[in-house]
Formats: sequence, structure tokens, C-alpha cells
Amino acid sequence: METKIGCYICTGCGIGEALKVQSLEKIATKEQKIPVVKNHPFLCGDEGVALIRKDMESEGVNALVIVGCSHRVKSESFRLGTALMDRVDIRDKCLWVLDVPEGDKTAAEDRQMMAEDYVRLGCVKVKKMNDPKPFEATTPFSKDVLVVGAGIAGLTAALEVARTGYKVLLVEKEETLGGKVANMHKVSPARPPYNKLEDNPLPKLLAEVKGNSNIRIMNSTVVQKTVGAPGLFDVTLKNGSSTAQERVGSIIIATGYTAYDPNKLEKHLGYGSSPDVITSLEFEEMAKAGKIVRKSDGKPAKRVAFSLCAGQRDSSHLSYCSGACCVYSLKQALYVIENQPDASAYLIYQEVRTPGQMEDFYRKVQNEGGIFIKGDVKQVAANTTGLTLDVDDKLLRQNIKMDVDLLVLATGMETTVDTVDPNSASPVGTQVEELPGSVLNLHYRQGPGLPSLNGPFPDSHFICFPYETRRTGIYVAGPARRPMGIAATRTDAAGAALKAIQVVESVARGAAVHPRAGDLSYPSFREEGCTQCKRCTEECPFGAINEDAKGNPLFNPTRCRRCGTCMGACPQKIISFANYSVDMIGSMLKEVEIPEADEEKPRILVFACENDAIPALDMVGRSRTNPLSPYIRIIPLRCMGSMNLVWIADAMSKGYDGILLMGCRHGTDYQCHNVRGSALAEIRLSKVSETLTRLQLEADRVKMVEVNIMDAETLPQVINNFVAEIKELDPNPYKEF
Amino acid sequence: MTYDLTFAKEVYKNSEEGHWIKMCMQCGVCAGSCPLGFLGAWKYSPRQIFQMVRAGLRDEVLTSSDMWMCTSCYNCIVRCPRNLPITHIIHGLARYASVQGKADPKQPTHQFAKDIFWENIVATGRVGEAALTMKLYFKDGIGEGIKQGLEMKDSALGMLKAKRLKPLPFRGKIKGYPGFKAMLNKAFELENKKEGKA
Amino acid sequence: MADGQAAGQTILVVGGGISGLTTAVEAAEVGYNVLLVEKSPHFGGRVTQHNKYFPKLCSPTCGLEINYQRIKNNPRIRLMTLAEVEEISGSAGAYTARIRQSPRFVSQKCTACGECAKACQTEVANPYNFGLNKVKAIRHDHFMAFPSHYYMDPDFARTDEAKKLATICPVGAIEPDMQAVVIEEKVGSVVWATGWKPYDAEKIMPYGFGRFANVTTNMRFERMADRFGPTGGQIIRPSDGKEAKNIAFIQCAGSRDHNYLPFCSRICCLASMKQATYVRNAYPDAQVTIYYIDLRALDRYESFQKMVEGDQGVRWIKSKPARIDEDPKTGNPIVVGENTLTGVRYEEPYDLVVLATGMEPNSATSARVPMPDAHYDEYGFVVSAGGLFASGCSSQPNDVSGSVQSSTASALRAIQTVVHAKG
Amino acid sequence: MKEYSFFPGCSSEHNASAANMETSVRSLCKMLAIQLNEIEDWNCCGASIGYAGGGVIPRLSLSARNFALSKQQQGDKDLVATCAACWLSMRETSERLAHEPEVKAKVNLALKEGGLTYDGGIKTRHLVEVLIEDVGWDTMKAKVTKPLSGLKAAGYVGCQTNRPFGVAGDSFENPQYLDRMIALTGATAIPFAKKVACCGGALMFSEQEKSCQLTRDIIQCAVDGGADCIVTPCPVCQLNLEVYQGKINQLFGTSFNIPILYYSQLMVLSYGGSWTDAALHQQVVPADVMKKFV
Repeated sequence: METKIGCYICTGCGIGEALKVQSLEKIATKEQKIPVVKNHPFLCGDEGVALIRKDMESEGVNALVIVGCSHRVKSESFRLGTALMDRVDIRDKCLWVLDVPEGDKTAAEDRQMMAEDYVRLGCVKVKKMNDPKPFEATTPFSKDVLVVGAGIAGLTAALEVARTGYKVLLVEKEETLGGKVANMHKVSPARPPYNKLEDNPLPKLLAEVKGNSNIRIMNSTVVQKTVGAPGLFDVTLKNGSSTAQERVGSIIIATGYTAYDPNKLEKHLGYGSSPDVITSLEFEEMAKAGKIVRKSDGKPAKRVAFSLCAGQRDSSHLSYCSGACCVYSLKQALYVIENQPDASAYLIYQEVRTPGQMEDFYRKVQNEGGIFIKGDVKQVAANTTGLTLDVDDKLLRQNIKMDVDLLVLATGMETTVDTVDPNSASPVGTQVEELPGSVLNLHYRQGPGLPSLNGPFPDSHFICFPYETRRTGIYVAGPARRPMGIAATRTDAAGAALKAIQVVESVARGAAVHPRAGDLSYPSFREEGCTQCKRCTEECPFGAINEDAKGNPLFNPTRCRRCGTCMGACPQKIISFANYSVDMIGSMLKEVEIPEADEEKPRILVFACENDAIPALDMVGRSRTNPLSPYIRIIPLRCMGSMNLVWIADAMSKGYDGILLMGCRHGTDYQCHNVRGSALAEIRLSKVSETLTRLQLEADRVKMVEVNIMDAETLPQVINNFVAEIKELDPNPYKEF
Repeated sequence: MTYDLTFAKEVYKNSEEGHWIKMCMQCGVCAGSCPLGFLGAWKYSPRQIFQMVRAGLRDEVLTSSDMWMCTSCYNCIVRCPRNLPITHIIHGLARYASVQGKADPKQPTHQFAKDIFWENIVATGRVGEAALTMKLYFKDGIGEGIKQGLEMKDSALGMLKAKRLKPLPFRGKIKGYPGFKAMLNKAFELENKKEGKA
Repeated sequence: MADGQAAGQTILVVGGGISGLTTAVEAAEVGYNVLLVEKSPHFGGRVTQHNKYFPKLCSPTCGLEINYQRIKNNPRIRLMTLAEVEEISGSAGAYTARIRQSPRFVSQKCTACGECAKACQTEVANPYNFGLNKVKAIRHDHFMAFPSHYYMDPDFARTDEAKKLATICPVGAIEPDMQAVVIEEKVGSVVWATGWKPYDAEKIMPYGFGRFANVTTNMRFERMADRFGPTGGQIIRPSDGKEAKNIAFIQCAGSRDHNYLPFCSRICCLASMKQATYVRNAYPDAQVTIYYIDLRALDRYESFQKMVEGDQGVRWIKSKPARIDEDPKTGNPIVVGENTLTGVRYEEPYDLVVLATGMEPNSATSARVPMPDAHYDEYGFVVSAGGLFASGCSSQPNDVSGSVQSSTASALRAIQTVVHAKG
Repeated sequence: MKEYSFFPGCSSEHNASAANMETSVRSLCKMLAIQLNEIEDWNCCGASIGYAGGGVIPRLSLSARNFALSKQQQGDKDLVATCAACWLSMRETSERLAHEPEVKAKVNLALKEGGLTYDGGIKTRHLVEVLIEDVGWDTMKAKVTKPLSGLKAAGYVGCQTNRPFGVAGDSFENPQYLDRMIALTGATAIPFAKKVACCGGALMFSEQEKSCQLTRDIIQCAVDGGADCIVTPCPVCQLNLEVYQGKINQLFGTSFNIPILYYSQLMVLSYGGSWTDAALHQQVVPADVMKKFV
């Protein structure tokens, strides 16, 4: 279908007074050849919107250039059922950021020029847009969910998915289901009153899982390898010698944790030297078996000491805290002392960590007579009457001995997920048929495991979007994701279940998931142009691109998050989206009018990340306090990762005097919505100086800065300083050509 | 020494409000609230005493004079985040130390509160302040008494002049004294049972 | 499976903070219709008053912006501000909710051009900044406010000035006689995400908040640290505006205390560590002291604690201070207590004392669930039952990550209720 | 005329340390139409240090006996005390008897030996509570005929009238009622940081120097605040602050000579009462500053 573009210019909010609207219209009609061009004093109002709708119905207008305010406001008014639309912001980022004193002709002229350029950019952008068609696979999508691991996390996740009406394939490497919780006697309280031990939830859960027709259980089975993408995962499952292939839509990893190896602990804690020094899990098994005894001689253990943080919060072991051990040990202390006046439990702690209502549980254990000692176990000696501990009581400020029957070490949790450090260059996928120790053995170009953030945990934005991994359609639940106790794990499993369902539904619609949820566009490339340089396959933050036999990129659109990093990476400029391409941005920047050198009106191109930098610029407009230079021209990018170096060259040869790139913070505490985008842009940019010297231009003409969404106050200074630096240089000689 | 719960259990059972001690979370509010603490009056703060009870440091606790430093200001009670009736616990421990014969009989507050003040009540049914003062002065013998008396003579004279001190320390018993005494005897009989005193 | 949903399959989400936003977005992106109801004029809730998140020290606005974009692109989400749920009748799968929307006095026409605020003469104490500064009576709370439409306080709306402002609005968006509307909605399930409020520090009498000018609270401090906050990001003494360089943070101010909130509020330790970094970044020569009972930087947050512990300018004293006095000459708060690791009693003067006040669930007081059979624990946190699911800080004290975790779970359970209602 | 059963306590006896409180309270009550019927043959309450000799049951029996007598003689009338320690012991006793059946049983076993029994039911109140709750602020204010204009007083609440029970639900850390009482007489209550600080209480006898340090700080704070006098509801505080001023001056080289008065003395004067009605002749530190108000 022919696209017919309509350009609608709002003259409200002072635009009409400040700008020559006719000349804006002239640019649209004469220069940009837009067939329908109109203005309205209140475009976002009912009447203004009706005007546009009427043209769409009667005039066949199906693509829109809306000239007025920022796309971040009034979006509900301009939800007009076409994806071919650009909101050209001449209010927030032009009128509101420029200082035009009454009667200052030059300033007014500069403002007019900026608005006109933005109209040009908008028109070109829409001309270069195609309506994205949802991705359809050649083979059928699956909406089934694979759950790996049938402990409390996996069983809960499976049941939650099944209850929502989806089919589940539940895979457990052991013969019996239940994982660690199967060996638990009682569990700590998850609901009021928070001072009572609760029965092990596993039996009930197991019965429900086994009774649910949506769930298919495969025990003694491991995932041998995982090929494909969300909606299209082909998973090879290995049961003994036999293997089977299954197609699933998404995957929940619920493989739990491994307890830190107590043999690695310092000798003074006595593990291994006496059978009466045991770990929390070993103690739990005793309690489950109903006989809490000294392993040395089988005598009942009535005096039990618990050493918390054993090998945790300790740089030589686990640097982190496992979060759940305090409450877990409190629970075990109750096994010993509840209603047993002649028994004693000592909890030797660094900090008592009983958050929220668990404080009630702490009080409960004290009320039952549990003794809390802030300090460390310094020495453990075994003797005929049991163990004698040397404890330095930091509150008594004395070293005191302690005779007990058992010492229980609360060792920490380590994730079972094979993760790779995101800051290490993306490893090449090994792509072996079988990879013991790898939960999924992903046949991904970037390797079989999941990238971690910092520390061993497989997540990406763990504050705001804790479930997001960097492998689309694969979610991690429970202590495999982050150390947590049973109650938190069950909640976590339900959350992961939602994400697993959400992704298969989105894929079926051809839509992207977080952060560009709903985006129908996806990358495609022109094979003839490809030099097999592999940059796209290496740089994709989400490992979405594999390679075919020839080394050409093999796109997996349902893995793609639409950040455009591949497009930015490609030196051949052959990767593009229906509505976002190297050509589009290239054409836009070429459309800007570059004044002659002698006019002394430099032009600075600003590439701004639309996630943080653009909102920050809107805030500059809203605050109306510190104005920006009228010489800048802002082009929003999906993500700095999509920045292609060719634009730098194009802009320089076009005659821009400088280029400022505004991306998100990168590094460990990155804020890039696509994790690696801004980091990769910086790396690419480090090579730009060659380009510039080739053009015989100063390297200082191009600069990248980190912009936080709340930097509105400092941003003008950053921009204006750069403009000032550029003014120090001679005008770009290429203006002449 | 070795951690031992025997003493803690003894205190929980026998000392007034002693069972509350197990609920202390060692935050230190009581210590910071105690007026005499800042004057170096005691070695161990209430919090420390509680931790010592739980550790089983029986002699250190019972022979400590710290419990006798309580002015009964009740700051600790109203501020304790765990609702421990700290003032009463400390009073209870002091009393328990006295009953167990561990408290130094010459500890000034111990001596005054028990041998002078309380005995004064028991003797007549009411406190005769003059008698109280005399006894207080002469508790360490005639010489010390006269010295003390002289030191305080101005105030004493002031009180006499203001008619707020009896010229003669002797006062009669309350009318119903026999019944009063009988009541106390019975009360002690019941009390001693609880405190496990021989 | 989400197609052709009847109104009865709508999920009602009560509270538009980080928890409610998360539930709404996650459910809608599966394909379900959501009605998101917020009682204040803007979405974002408590986190919008925060300067930074721990442990990444990044701005809450960043994550909120993503969620706002997801909402703007998703026609399945219906938004209501200034709206409160008055009554919920019926049963799981077939509830009827009566919702009262108070007048905003500024209509959807508002383009946030700001002309009205420019003209407005009346200023009021700014509740968004806990009254630490004044704002125009017609306003939006901050530059990132969503929706960006302005609003007026009811008592101002009645004034003649409000009527005059109505005449100057270029698009005629100001409507001083706007009335409240009450609507009834059929919904399948309800997610309760009404969040928390800072515990009233004046109730903690020994610490003298309200009596002593230089004793403040962690939330007020958070506003103070915000570059767009009442002090423009300057960390200063309320009494005299002098730079506050010697600052004490008192943990468990109100939490873990039978006299106030018996539970642990979970976030305060990390919040104070975070705020310690504000101080140390603002003044390299600043001295921070943190008084605590137990440091509760759970699981992976441990590394954040280690990071702050690495700063020589931060002092840690294991002690719950007994009280705060004020030096009448300097206005310095004097913190009094016992260092439990040394047994030494201290009386230490500071420029400023920040009380790490805890979180009180709104569901304990102002935001009770208007359902006959709603369950609460003894502290007023909501207990999920039937078709009602408690999210984030309505269910337990939570940090942002934990709130998102529980809110995503609630989204699923709300969907399940709807699915089963459909049969 | 409102009638109450009355427990004066040992310090309020004739020729005892709080005789001046007793006299002024009697005058005040007459002026406010309050009749206090003293319990016949009452015994000591045990005060705050009764624990050492008394333990639980003997100590509580002391107040229980007074309750029993009050019940016999006055029926269900509220039992009023003017002394902080007396009020505290009685209040504690009645609460423990009410909430601890075992204690109540034992106490009654003891009472039986004295031919008495107590089954609870008597409300124990501080006179200040009676003034605030039964008489009321307005009536108290209305009675003022000779306002104590220009008098600057430091309202010293102290401990036991304030903690752990507190008067009329006022706050522990910053109670207001005493300042209000001072204000209603026409005097000015100065801001007083040591309002609820401890004077050492009964430890003045056994730990004199330490207690004197506490009282020194309290008096110093009042003097620094420009107070003409310190006003208190508590006989122990009054005694410790007044009688030991000489000792304090001698210990710390101060030269304090500030009158320590009872709220009742101020009120009586402001109601037009005489010097002796207010028992101002019974001060150890002469209250000359009050002369201009008679």
C-alpha cells in the first residue's frame, strides 16, 4: 500500500507566536513534498485529533508527522492506529530550551532555523519508515514452558504456569522430585502468626503438580542442549542413554543452589575434624529423621550451637550474605529448644538478619530460651563430653568456652547456573553436543551459559526488572537467581512463571518484550553485503544472533530486544529494521541546513539516547531555567548501541562542526536499558579518530558523554561547553563542498 | 569460664521479672538512659548484666554493686524496645543478690534500703525520717556518725527550723501494728518460698 | 487466550507506585486488561521521592520511565489518578468495585505548558517535599510527573484566583467547579499495592523530632539530596542553613520497637548507607556516623555495605541511642547512648541527625481494603486471599527489587483468577 | 464538694520533710472544694527502694493493706496520693493485683493474717490527675485572683510522677501539664531541658555525691534559664534539690540559693492564699522571691 504522509503542525503552547508557521509548512510541502500539510491551534485537543482522523479516513493519509511537543506527552491523544509516525518536538526541545529575549532578531532567527530543521528531520524519518510486519516463523511457535529443576522453585513455577492454562514440561535430574526441601523437617513462617513453624509444603505441592494434567514430569533427566529462540526452543533432553527433542516456547531455570563446600572452611571451625560439627543441611536431615543426636556417639544432642555466616560475607569464601540462613538457623534452634526446658541453643552471629515480620520469629526463639551471641567461633575441640568451643563474645568482651553436643555451620548458597562475566568479551559458543555443568548448554554464538551482572548471579537489571536475564525467554527463579529462602522462592517462581507466559504470548504476536515491549520491528540484513566480520553476532547484548555455516549472521528475531546494536556494529551498513535504519538516520542528518562558514553559526549534531538523554532534555525544557545553544540539532537513537560510525563520517563530510553523543552510564553499575549499548558505542568511538584524521579533522570534534535521566540541571552546561569548545576550532572545512 | 544456662534459668524462675531477661536484644538503650551510668557509677550496664546472666556469670552478677545504683527513674522501662520492665528486673536482681547473701552488706544502697529503710518500716509501720537520718549517719559507728551529722548539720538545722524534721527520732508504731506485722511475716514466708531461700 | 475479554476479566490494581505499575504492565503485556487506580495526582508513588536507589546509586526515574513508556504503548491499561476504591463487593472472578475519583480541577486538555503556575500567586507548603518548601497552588509535583497534567488543591480551587487562572489557560483546561465522579467497575481480581508511609517520627519522643530543628528523617533527607529538591541538593542544617558535615544516622528509629513498629522495615540500613554516600560525595571532609543494632544488608547487598565500610569517613557504632538532647547554644543535636561493643557511654554532638524511620503500611491506616473479608497481619499488612493479592509493601516491608518480584507474582495470580472465572 | 480517700505518705506527716507540701495541698483542696479523707492508720507504701528488704509479696502487701483500709473506711472512693513514690507504688500494686492472679492470691493470704482482705476495685490517682481530670483547667484558671505575674519558674516534673505511668496520658520525654499549671497561676514556665531528668531519688542517702552531681546539673540548667524558682510536684525531688543545695555548693563551688516550690504553693498564692496557707514559711531555702505576691 502506498504511504501517504500528512504533516500536522500544532501552533498551541506559544508555537504560533514564536515561530513562522507558514515557513514550517512550506518546508513540509515544497521542500519535503508532503502531500497533506495542516496546522491547528490545539492539535492534541479533540478537534485537532479529529482533523487528523478525518484526513486518515477520507484523504487516505496513513503516515504522520506530528509537529508540536515531545512524544513523551499527549501519547494518548496521538494513538491513531498507525506505526508510521514521528512526533517532531519543537516545543519542549526547541521553544522551551532556547533563550530568545524580546526583540532579539538573531535569536529568533536561530530558533526558527532549529524548528525548520526538526521539521525536515521528521519528514525524512517518516519517509524512510516502513510498517513493521510481525515476525512469523517457518515452523510453529510453541507456548509450552520448560521448567528445569523440580525443587520447591521448579515445582511452584510449574504449577503456577499450569494453573494459568499453559502446558509445562518439568525436568528433574534426580529420580525423585523435591530437591533440598524434600529433606526439610519444618519451614519458617511465611504467613501470620510469624512465630510458628509451618509444615513442609512439599507433599501438598507435589500432589498438586502430579495431579495437574498440564504438567508433564520427566525425572532422571537433564537438558543436553538448547537450540533456537523464544517460541521456537528445541531442547534435547537426556534420560540415561536415551535422548528426546522437545519444542518449548520459554524456559524457567529453577535448579536451585549448591551449599558452599564446608571442607573449604577454615580448620578452626572443626568441620571434618569432629563428626559433631555439621552443616545446616545435615542438621535438617537429622531433625527430619526425628533424632537430633551427636554423630560421634549417637547420644541425644541437647546443647547445640549454630555458627552463622560460616564462609559467608567473607572475601576468602562467599563475599555475599545468603540472606536466608539467619531465619533458617532460628528455625533449627526451635527444633532443639521448643518445649524442651533442659535443652539449649546458642546462635553465634555477626548480625541477626531477620527482616520484616521475621523479627517476630527472632523474638519467638528468644522467648523459647535461645541465646544469641555476637561473636565468632575461634576454636573447636572435641572431647568425651562433646565439643568445647572458644567463642569471643563481642558484647561481653570476653573469650568464653562453650560445651555443646553439636556445632551447626550455616554455610551459604551458590547458584547452579553457569554464568559468564558480562565484562569479558563475549566468548565464542562452544556448541558441543553435551556440556556437563551447563544448565541449558545454549547453542548460542555467545556461549552456552547466561551472562551475569556482577557476582555470579544471572540477571541484568536486578533492581527494577529482577527477572530480566540477557537471554530472552529464559528466566531464573529462586536461589539459582539470587540467594533466598523458601517463602521468597515461591513468590519468585510465580513471578518467573508470569514472565515465561508473557514471552510466549508476545512472540506469538511478533512483539518484543522488555524494554521495547510491543515493538513489532526486527532486524534483517542484505546477505550479499556481508563480509562475515561477525561484529553483530559478538556485540548483540542479548546473544540473539548466531552464525550460519558461511559465517553469516543468523538472526533469531524472537530473541531480539530491538535495541539496534547489531545495526550500529555493522561496518557494511546492511542491517536494518523496517522503521529504523542506518540509511534513515544518515538521510536525516544530511537534511539539516548547514549555514555557510562565514555566517558563524556552527552546527553541532547531538545523538541522544531516547531512554535517558531524551527525557533529561525534556526536563531541561520543563525547567526553563538554563537554556541550550541554538546551534545543536538533536537526533534521538533507540540506544547508543545502534550508533553506526558511518553517521560520524557522513556528518563530518556534511559540514557539522561537532558531534556530541549522549548515552547512558556504563560499567558495573550501568544504566543502559540494553546493558551493553552505551559501552559498545564508546568502544566504537575510540576508533573514530582514524576516520577524522583521514578527513583531516580534529578528534575533539566528536565527544561522547554519559547522561543520567536526572541530569537536566547539569546537561545544559555539558552541551553548551561542548559548543564553546567547537567554536574555538575553525569551522568544519567541508562546509564549502 | 564456660557458658552455662543454669544461672539464667535460676534467675528466670526466682528473681522478680527475671524471665524477661531472655528477651533482651542488647541494643543498649537502657545503658544510655540510666542517669548514674554517665557518672561512672557502675561497671556493667543493665544490658551487660542481662548478657552476663545469660552467659551464666553468677558471681560476677550477684556480687556486682551495679544493681544497687538504680535511682528508679524508669527511663529504661519506657524506652526499652522489647518492653522489658528493666527497673523491676534490676531491683529484682539486687534483691536476689541480697537474699542469696552475695550482695555486700556494706554496699551503701543495700545497707540503707534493706537494714535502715525497710527495717524502719517493719519496726513501726511507717518511716520516721528522723530515725532514718540518725541511723544513716551512725551506720558506720559513732565517730563516722558525728562527722556525717556535722557535715549535714546545716541542712538538718534548716529542716528543723522549717519544722520538716522531728527534733526527736523516736516515733510510735501504727495502731494496727500487730496485724501489720503478722501480714509481713506471712508475706515473707510466701516470698522466701519463691526465692528458694532456706 | 487473552482475546475477547469481558469487563469482568479486568484486573483492578490499587496503587500506582512501583508495585502497582509493575503488576499493571506485566499483566497487560501478557494480554490482560488492567484498571490501574492511584489516589494521588501522579503515578510513581513513594519511589518518586527518592533521589537514588541502592546499591547502584541510580535514579528511580530511569526504571519508572521504562514502565511509563510500556504503559503509553499499551492500550490494555486504563489509568485513573486521584481515585480511591471505596467498596469491593462480590467474590473472586466477579467483583464489583466502587471507585471515587476526586476532581483534579485541570482536565485532560492540559498541555503542561505551565502558564497557569507562572500566573498563580498563591503558594502552599509542598507535601511532595514533606513541607520543606513552598509550591504554587496549581502545579505538578516534579518535572518527570506522569501524567504531566497539572492539578489544584481543593481548597484553592474554590478561590477567586483559581477562577481567574481558568480564564488564562490557553486551552481552557482549568475547571474550578470540576466534581468528583463515582464509578462502578466489574473486575475479576484485585491487586492491592497501596505501599507505605514513613513512620511518624514525632511519635519517637526520645529523639526529639519536631522539637529539635536539626533532627530530620531519612525521607526528608532524600528530598534534600535531590538536585530538584527543596534545598537544590544542598545538604544543610534546617536551623541555620549551614552545611551539615558531621551527620549521624540512627537506625531502627521506630522499627524493631514495641513502642512503635515491632517489625523490621528492611530497607533502612541500606538507605542510610546510601545516604552516607550522598554526604561523603557532597563534602569530602564530612564525617558520617551510623548507629545501628544489626546491619541488615541482606544477600547481594552485602557488597554495598562492604563498599561503604571501605570509606574512612563513615563510622559505625553498634548502639540504639537512648535519646537526643539539643545544645541550646549551637542547636547541635547531642546523641546519647552506650556503644555496646565497648561498653562506653557517649554524648556526641552533630550538625544534623537523620532518623532512619521505618515503613508503616498504608493498609494499616488510610488504605484499608474495602472488602468485608479482607485479612491483615497484626501490623496491618494485607494477607492475600480469594481474588485479592497483596503486592510489594502492602504485603511486607520490601525494597524495590522485592516489590517488583512480588508484584510480578501478583500479576500472575490475578491472571489465574480471571482465567478460572472464565472457565 | 468532691470527696476522695487520701494517702498522705510518710514524708507528709507532721514535722516531716514534705510538711510544706501537705499544708499547701490541704489549702489548695479547700479552695477547689476537694475533700481529702485520710485513711486511718495507713502504713508506709514501701517507696521506690522497698524492693531491697521487701521483695515482691511483702512490698505489694504494704499498699494492699492501705487499699483494704481505704475500702473499709471510704468504700469505692478513688484513693489519692500527693507523693510521687507513694502514687507509683500504689499504682504498681493495683496493676499487678489486677493482672497477676497468683500475686493477688498470695497478697491476700498475707492480708488475712492482719484480718484484712482486698479484692481490687480501688482506683489509685495522683492529686495532679484529680486536678486536671476532675476539676479541670478552666476552673483552676478561674480561681486565680493574684496572678504571679513576672515570676519565672522552671517546671521540674522529675521521674516518678512521669514514668512509667505518667500523668493524664502526657508524654514521658516532654510532659506539658506542669508548665500549664505554672502558666495558669500567671507565672512564666521557662524552657527547661532538665524537666524530666533524675535527681537521684532515694540514692541521695546512699550515693550522695553522685546524686548531688545530678541535682547540680538540674539546678544549673534552671539558673541558666533565668528561673526565679524551681517548681515540682514531687517531695523527693523537692527535698533533694532544696536541702542539699548547701552540700552542692560545698562540693562544686557553686552558690545556688534558689527556692524549690511545689505547684500547690504557687496555686495557693495565686488563689489569694496567705504565706502560711502556702506553707512558704517552711522552706529551707527562703522563698523571698514570692513575698511580692502576698
